[in-house]
Amino acid sequence: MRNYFNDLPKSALGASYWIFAVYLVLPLALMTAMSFKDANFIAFPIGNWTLSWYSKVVQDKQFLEASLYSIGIALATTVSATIIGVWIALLVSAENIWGKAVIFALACLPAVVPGLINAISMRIFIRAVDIPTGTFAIILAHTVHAVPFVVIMVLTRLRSMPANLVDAARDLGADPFIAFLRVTIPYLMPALFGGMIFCVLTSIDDFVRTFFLGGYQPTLPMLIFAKVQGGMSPEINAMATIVLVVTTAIGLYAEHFTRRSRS
Amino acid sequence: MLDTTTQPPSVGLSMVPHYAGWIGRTARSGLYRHTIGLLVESRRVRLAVLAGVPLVWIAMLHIGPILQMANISLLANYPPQPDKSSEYTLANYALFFSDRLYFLPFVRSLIFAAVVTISTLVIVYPVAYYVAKVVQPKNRMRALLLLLIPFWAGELIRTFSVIMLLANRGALNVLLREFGFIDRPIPMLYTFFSLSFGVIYLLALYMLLPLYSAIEKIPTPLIHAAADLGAGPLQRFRRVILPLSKDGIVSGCSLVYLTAVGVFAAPLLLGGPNAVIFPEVIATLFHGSNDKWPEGAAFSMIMLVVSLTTVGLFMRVVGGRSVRLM
Amino acid sequence: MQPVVHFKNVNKSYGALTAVDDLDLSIAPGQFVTLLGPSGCGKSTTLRMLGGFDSPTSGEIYLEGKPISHLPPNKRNVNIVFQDYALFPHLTVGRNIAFGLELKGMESAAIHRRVTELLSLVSLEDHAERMPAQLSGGQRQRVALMRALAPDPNVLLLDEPLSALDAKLRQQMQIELKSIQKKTGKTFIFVTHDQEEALTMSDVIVVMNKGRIEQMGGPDELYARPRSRFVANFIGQSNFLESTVVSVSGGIAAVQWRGNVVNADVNGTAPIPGHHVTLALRPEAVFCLSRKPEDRPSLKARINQRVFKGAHTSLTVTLDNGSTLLAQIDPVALSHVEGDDVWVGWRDSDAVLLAQ
Amino acid sequence: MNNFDATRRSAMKLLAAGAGVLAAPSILRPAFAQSKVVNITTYDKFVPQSFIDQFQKDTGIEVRIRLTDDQGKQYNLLTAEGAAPSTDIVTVTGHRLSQFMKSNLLATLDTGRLKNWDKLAAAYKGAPQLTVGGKTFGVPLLAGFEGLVRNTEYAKASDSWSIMFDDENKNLTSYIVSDFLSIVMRYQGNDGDYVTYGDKPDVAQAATNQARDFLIQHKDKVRKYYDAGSELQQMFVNEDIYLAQAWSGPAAKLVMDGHPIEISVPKEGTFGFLYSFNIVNNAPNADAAYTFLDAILSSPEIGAAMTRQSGFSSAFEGVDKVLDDKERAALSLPPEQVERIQFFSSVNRDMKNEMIDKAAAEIKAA
Repeated sequence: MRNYFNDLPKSALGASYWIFAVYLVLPLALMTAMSFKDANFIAFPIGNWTLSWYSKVVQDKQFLEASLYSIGIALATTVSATIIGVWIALLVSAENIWGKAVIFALACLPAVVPGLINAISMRIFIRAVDIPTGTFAIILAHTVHAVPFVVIMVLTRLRSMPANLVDAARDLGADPFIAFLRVTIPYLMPALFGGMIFCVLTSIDDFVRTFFLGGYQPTLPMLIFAKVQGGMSPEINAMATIVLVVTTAIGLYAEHFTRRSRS
Repeated sequence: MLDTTTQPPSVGLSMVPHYAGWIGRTARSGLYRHTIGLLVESRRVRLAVLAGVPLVWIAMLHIGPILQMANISLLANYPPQPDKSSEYTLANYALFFSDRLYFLPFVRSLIFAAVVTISTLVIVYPVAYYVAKVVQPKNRMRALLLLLIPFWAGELIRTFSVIMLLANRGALNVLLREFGFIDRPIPMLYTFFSLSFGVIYLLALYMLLPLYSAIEKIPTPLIHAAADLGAGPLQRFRRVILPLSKDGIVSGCSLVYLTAVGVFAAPLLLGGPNAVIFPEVIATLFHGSNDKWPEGAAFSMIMLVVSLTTVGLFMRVVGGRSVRLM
Repeated sequence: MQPVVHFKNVNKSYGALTAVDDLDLSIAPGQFVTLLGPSGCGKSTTLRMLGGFDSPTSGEIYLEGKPISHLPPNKRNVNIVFQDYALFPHLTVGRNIAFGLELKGMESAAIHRRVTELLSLVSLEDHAERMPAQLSGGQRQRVALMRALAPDPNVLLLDEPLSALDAKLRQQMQIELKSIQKKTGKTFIFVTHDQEEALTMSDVIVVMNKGRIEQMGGPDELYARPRSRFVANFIGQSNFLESTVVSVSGGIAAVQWRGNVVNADVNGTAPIPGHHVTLALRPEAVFCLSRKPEDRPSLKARINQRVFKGAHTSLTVTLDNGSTLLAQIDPVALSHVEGDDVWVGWRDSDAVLLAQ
Repeated sequence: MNNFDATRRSAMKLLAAGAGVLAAPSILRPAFAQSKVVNITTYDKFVPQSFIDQFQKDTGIEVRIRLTDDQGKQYNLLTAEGAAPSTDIVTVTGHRLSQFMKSNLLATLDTGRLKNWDKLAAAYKGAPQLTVGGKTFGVPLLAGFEGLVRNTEYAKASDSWSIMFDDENKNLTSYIVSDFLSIVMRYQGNDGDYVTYGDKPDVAQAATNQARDFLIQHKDKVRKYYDAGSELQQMFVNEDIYLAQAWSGPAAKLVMDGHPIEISVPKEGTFGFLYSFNIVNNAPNADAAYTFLDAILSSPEIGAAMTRQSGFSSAFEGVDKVLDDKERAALSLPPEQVERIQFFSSVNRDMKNEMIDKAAAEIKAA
C-alpha cells in the first residue's frame, strides 16, 4: 500500500515525536541521576556518586508504609470511582431521562474545579455531614475528583456501542442486570481500563485533597512534601525514582499483557 | 427436532471449553431471582435504581461542596468569629471588580491559560498524529506508553525536575558551559519561558490523549483518497485531517485550558516575580495570615464561572459535540 | 391448529406517529413467514413487539395462546437474529452460541455438545474458538443464526439478516436459511424489504404497508393474485390498466379499457358494471406475436423499446389506443425490433382486478 | 477488540484488591480520641524517632504524627475542623501565632503542669510572643530570625540591607514578600512590626506604602519571590540567586552542609520569632499532650535534634553543649548582631496582617 502522506512529512513527524519524548523524559532522567549524588542538596555537577540514598529509602519504614497506604487509597478510589462513574454514564446515556445535559455537566463539575478549592469545600462539607477525616474522607475526595473522567470515558465508549448488543443478550434470556454484567461491562472494558489507570494515577499524585482530608497516616505525596520542607535532598529523588520504576514496570507489564493476548 | 445425526465433536474431552459460567449459575440461583432478579424486572424500580445513586452522589458530593463555597462567598465573615457579624453580603464579589489588584492577575491567568493551550496544541498535534497514523499499529501502545510514563512521576517531582534542567547550575547551563558556548549561565529558570515549559510539561497529557483518539479514528483510506484527488500535504491536513480531528482538538483544548486556569504549584515554583496568577491570589486568601475565606470563596466562584463559560463558548463556536478523553 | 403467534388488534404509536395500525395476524407453527414491506411499514416494529423490545400501545400478542405483550424479552421463548448480527465482540463463537444456554442453566458438557452440534449444522465446527471479528460476513450471519437457535425457541425472528451480505452470498444464505428452517421445523418470522428474498424462502408472505397488512398468502398466490395495487407493484412488476366494468360472468369480468373490451379475473372482488376498476397484468403474461392470432383476442401495438435481459427480453409497446404496456418475451421466439408492429394479448385469468 | 479478556482479567484483579482494602474496617475509622494517644501536627523528622519510641514505651501513649509543610494549611485545617479538632498539638511559628490565637484555635498552657518548664532557656520562658494577657500559649522550641543571606563566592559582604537594592545584584535576589516588607519598613526607619501603630492607621498605611513603593521600584533586582525554605536552599545551591532575605533555619542548614553561605543581621536590624508546640483548643487528648510536652522538655538532645532538622537555634537550656562545632558555628551570631533582632510582638496583629497582605499582593501584581 502506498502511503502518500508519509513520504515527505514522515521524518518531520517522527522528529517531532522524538523531540517531544526527549522533552518529557530528559528532566526525569536528570531527577534520577541526582538520586545518586553523594550530598545533602541536589545540584549539578553530581560529583561523587552513591547508592546510600537508595539503601536509606528502602529501609525507611515510613516510606514503605506511605507507599502501601497510597496504593490502597488509589485502589479503593479506583473501585468506587469506576462504579459511580459507570452508574452516572449509564444514567446519562439512558433514554427518556429528563435533563441529561444538566446531569452530565454536573457530573463533570469536579474535574474543572481547582484542587485547592475542591479540597477546602470538601473539608467544610464532610464536617457538615459529620464524616471524620482520614482514609474514608480521602477516598471520598479522590473519588469525587476521578468520577468525571470515568464518566467521560465510559460515555464515549457507550455511544459507540451497538444498541443491539444488550437487546441480543436480553433476547437470549438475560435480565437487565445480567445483560449489563455480561455484555455492557465487557464492552466498556477498554474505557474502564483507561479510566482505572487515570484514577490510580490522579489518586497517587494528589496532595492537596489528601492534606485537607487526611488523618495521621501520610500518603506518598504528603511524605514527599514534608521531606521537601526539610530541604531538597537526593533522598527525595531516590523515592521518586523508585516510584517511577515501579509504575513503569507495571505499565510495561500491562502493555505486554494486552499485546500478547491480542496476537 | 434438530438434526442430531451430525458427527460428534472431534476435539478431545480435555479441549472442551468450559461453558456454564458463574453468571448463568448466579442468574438461576434462587437467591438472585428473589432479590435482584425481581428488582430489575420492574421498569419503575429499574429506573429508580439507575437514577437514584447517581443523582444522590451528584447532589451530595458534586454540588454540595460548591454550594457551601457559594454560601461562604456571600458571608461577611468566615470562619465564624465571636466578635464579628456573619451577615450575607455581596461585598466580596464587589471587591473583585473594584480593585485591579485582583482583576489583573485574573486576566493574566486567562491569557496565560490560552497561550499554554495553543502552544500545547501546536506541540502535541504532530506527535499525536505520528503515533496514531505513522507508527505501525503493533508498536502504537509502546510509542504512547513512552510518552505516558513521565506523567506518572507526580506533579511535584516533575516540577522539580524542570528546575534541575533549567537552573543556573542546571543540566542545560552546565552542558552549555562545558562545551564553551557560554561563559555565564543563561538565566532560564523563573522566567515566562520556564513557566510555560513547566506547565506544558505538566499538562501535555490532557492534550495528547484526546488528540490521539480522535486522529486514530480518522480512516486512513480517507487521507489517501484526498491525496489521490491531488491534495498536497498541507491541503490534506487543512481540509481533511483537521476537520475530522476537531472533536479531539475541542476536548483537548478544553481540558488543558481548564487545568491551566487552575494551575497553582507550577507558577509558584517555576515563575518569576511577575508570574502572579489568579489561583495564587485565591490560595493566598485562604492560606494567608488574615481570615479572607469569604473573599477567597467569592473569587473561586468567579473563576469557576468564567472559565466554564469560556470553555462553553469555545465548544459552541468550534462545534465539538462532546468532551472525550480517550 | 392453534396459531403459534397471534397478534390481536395490536396498535403501536410513537406520539402522533402510528407504526402499527390495528394489526391482526395469526401464524401457524412450523412455517417460514415473511413480513415484507418498504421501510417504515411497521414490519420491524411488529418484530420488536414480538421479541419484547417494544410493547403495544393497545391490543394483545399471544405466543402459543398465552398473552405476552408485557413480558420482558428474557421471559419469552422467541429469539432474534439481528440485522447487524449483534454478536458479542468479547466472546468466542462458541461462547456466543452458549450464551443463551448458560442462562438456561444447562451444564457445561451439555452446552458444549449443543454448541458443536449447531456449529456443524453450518459447517463451522472448527471456528468455535474464533472471535467474531475474525469471521467473514456470511460466517457471522450463521453464528448469529445458531446463537438464536441454541436455546430452542418456539419462534425465531430474523430482522433483515441478509441485508449486509453481497448479492451472491445472500442467495446462498437464502437457500441455507430455508433448509435450516426445514431441518429444525421451527417457525421462522423473517422481516425484509426485499421481495425476492420473500418469494424464495417463504411459506407465507405478509405484505405490510403503513402499519397495516396489505395481503397475506403464499408466494405464488401473492405473485399471481395481488389484491392491491401496492402488492402488485411491490412484488414483481405489473402493468396497470385503468378500466370500467362492463359485465361479469363466471369469475371473469369484461372491462372497457381505452376503447377496447378486455377480460380479467375478478380475483375475489365484486365488480359492479359501470364502476371504475384497475387491472394488474404481469409483463410475462403478455404475449407478443408477429401476426394476429386467430384463437384469442389480441391488440395491435408497436415496439417502442427492446431490452435484452439474458433469460428474457423486455419490450415496451405502444398500443393503438395510446397506452403503453410492458412485456417479457422469449428473445428467440420474436426477432422484431423497435418500430415493428406486433400483436399483444393475455389470457383472461392472467389479468386480475384489484380491490379499489 | 480482542484484548477484552486480558484487560478484563487484569481489571478484575485490580477490583478485587481494591475491594479488599475497602473491606478492612480498621483503617476506615481512625479514632482520634483514645485515652492513650497524642496527635501531633508537625514537620518531618522534627521530633526524633528514637525519642518517640522511648516515650511510647515509657508512658504507653501512642504518638501519631501528621506531617505538614506549611503553616497556612495547618491553620486552614484547624479552622475547617472547628470545635472538633483531630489534632492535639500543632507546631506554630511566631508570625502566625496571633492568627491561631485570635481564631480561638489554641488553648492556654498551664505551665504548672509541666515539671520541666524550667529547662527552657531563660530568655524564652514566657516570651512576650507567646504571652497574651498574662496567659501563656505554647512551649517555645526553636528561635529564628530573618537574616541577610549571601553567597560568599559571588556577593560582596555588606552590613546593610541596601545591598539587596544594589544595581549590581540585578535579577539575583530573592525574598518572602510579606516578611521583607516589615524589614524594609524598619530599614526605612519605620515600625515594621506595627506595635506602635495601634491608634495610628494613617501613619501605618503611609509607612507601608513607602516600603511597598520602594520594593516595586526595585523589582528588577528580584529573581523570584519565594515561599518555602527549601525553595531558597535550592536557589542558592543552583546559584540562581546570590542574595536573599531568609529565615535563619534553612540558610543555617546550607552552612552546616558546607555551602559558601553566610547569614548576618544588617545594622538596620531584623525580626525574630519562635517555633512552638501549642495545645489545640478542645484537644481530644489534652492530658496526653501535657505528658508529651513535659517529656520533650526533659533533654537537650531533643532540642539538638530539632535544631539539626530545621537549622534554627533551640529554646532549650544546654543544647549548645550537645551540638558539634560546625553546627554551633552555623548558628552563632556575633553579639552585636544578636542585639539587632527584635522579636515579633503579639499586639496589633490585625492591622499588620491586613496592610502587609494587601501591600504584598500589590508588589507581586505590579
